[in-house]
Amino acid sequence: METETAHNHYNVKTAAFQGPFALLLSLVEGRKLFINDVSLAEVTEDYIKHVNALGERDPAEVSSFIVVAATLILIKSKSLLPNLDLTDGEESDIVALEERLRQYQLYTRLAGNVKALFGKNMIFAPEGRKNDVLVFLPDEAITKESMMTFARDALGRIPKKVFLSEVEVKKVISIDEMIDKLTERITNSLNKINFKEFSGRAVSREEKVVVIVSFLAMLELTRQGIIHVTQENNFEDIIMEKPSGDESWDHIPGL
Amino acid sequence: MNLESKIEALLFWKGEPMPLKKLGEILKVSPGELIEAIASLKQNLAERGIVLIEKEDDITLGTNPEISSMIEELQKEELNKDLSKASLETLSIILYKNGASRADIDNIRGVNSSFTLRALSVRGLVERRLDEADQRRYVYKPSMELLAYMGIASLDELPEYGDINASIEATAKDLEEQLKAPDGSNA
Amino acid sequence: MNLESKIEALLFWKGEPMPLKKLGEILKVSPGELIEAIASLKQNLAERGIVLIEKEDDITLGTNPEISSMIEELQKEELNKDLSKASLETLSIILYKNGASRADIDNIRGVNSSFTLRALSVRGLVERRLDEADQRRYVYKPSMELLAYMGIASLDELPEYGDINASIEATAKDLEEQLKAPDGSNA
Repeated sequence: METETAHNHYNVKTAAFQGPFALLLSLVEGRKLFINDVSLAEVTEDYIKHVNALGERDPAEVSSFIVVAATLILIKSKSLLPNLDLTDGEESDIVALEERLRQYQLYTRLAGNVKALFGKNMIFAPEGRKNDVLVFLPDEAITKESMMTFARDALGRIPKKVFLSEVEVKKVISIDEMIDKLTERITNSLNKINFKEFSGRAVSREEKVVVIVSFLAMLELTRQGIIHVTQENNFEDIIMEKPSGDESWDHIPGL
Repeated sequence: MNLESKIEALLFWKGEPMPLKKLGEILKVSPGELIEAIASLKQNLAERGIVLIEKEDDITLGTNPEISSMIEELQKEELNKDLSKASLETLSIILYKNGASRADIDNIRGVNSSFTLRALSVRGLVERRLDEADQRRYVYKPSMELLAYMGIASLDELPEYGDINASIEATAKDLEEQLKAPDGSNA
Repeated sequence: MNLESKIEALLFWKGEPMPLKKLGEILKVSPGELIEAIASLKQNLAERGIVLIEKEDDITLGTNPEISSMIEELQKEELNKDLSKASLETLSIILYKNGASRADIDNIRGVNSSFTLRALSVRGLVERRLDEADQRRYVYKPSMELLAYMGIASLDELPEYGDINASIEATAKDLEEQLKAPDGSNA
């Protein structure tokens, strides 16, 4: 069961987003937040749900969303687990994501200026003049053979699928790969928590995404004191308890 | 914007003589107001590079006669220049497509062809006409003189005409559809 | 006839953008003299029906944007005023940065922009040129047509252009350093 808010966010049409920044920015701005680690942590779950909903789109396209998702999960994990030590590389990934998102936000705002002016009060060049044609002036380069060659060359230069949507990626990674890596990364740093039960059950990509999202949600709820997490010994299962008389257990997304 | 400037803008845009009556209708002013504004425009343009030329009931803008020899020289130079590769390519598409709209040509070439088409028109190699199928756009056709110069009576005498024509038609259609497709909302 | 009027006449005759270099050669004047005369021409045209559009190396004449709607009604050819979100983003980057490589644009938008760029080139809104700083790559520049569509006579008439340009330079530098940092590759 999902909360009402989460449900609404989930319904944002992911297909409408051309790239990861457009999606992420809409989530941040949708909550009227500024771009910083706090707001990014807040929208991480929604972002991941959207990425998961991308499903069977072009792998290269999905991959660029995943690269951003990986950084978001680090931000989220850090916000929930202040003791989590990030490497220099991870820190700079986070800073770079914030800055690139701010830059993207700037240009989408400026795009509003372009939209406001474009086609409104235009400047016109002189219309073609009819009396321009004075004489017939051919050129020796115009022959039957040269015309054939030029036409063939022009056709040969056209890309096969000109407007096929494609997303820039530096390296293609799959969502499974990302989730496996992150699960390992986060659980390793939390040697107090065993995550076996969660990750062991997950087989398909969808299930693994659910695991990550649920895990993050669990940590969030822990921080908010809504549930109580205990663990008897290292490598044993995490025991999640709900405070008596409270139904919040039912509200953990994905469980 | 005052009436005088509006007249100047319209004449500049039109680039050829306009009847006073027509100007009065477009600008919704009386003949008296129009004549007064034209007189003032003429005076203001007197010492400039662009001058107002009146001929019976028509007016137009032109270049100051003092510079006409320089412009004639440039015109000659421009017309005697070899055609650019862009012009030859554009011409080949117009020939093998048996007339093409600017949008078709632009789509196939991947760049805007308006200046190239103008250069071809000026030299009498192609003719611009309103598209009979769609009056809001122009089609460019090879001129009769061009066919005669190339020594062909009709386009199908061009080498491999059938093959290349079919391929251009298919490509033009394909490109147009891709532009319309949801993912091609890139435009 | 003074230099300013000669420039005006040449631009009127040409009817399309002219490179400053070409103008300097035709008129046999130094770049300094040319630029001074252009500035004076621009000033004298300020309240008139014709405006001077400047863009780096090219200048051209066009109608005053205040009369836009009247001319649009008279024009037969249909104008395409639609721009997708992708196109608007791409144009805003190219305009406010006064030219950008495809890599710059892809990096800012986080998606591949090659199809959007082709569509914009086809419409004549951007121009692809070899980068003067690095001859191995292309930069996409705003075209005269783009300025004309937006009704601005030069880039600095863009809203917020001055402020943005200064801050963009600074941010771009920061970001470049961030991206260069070890392991800071993806984000």
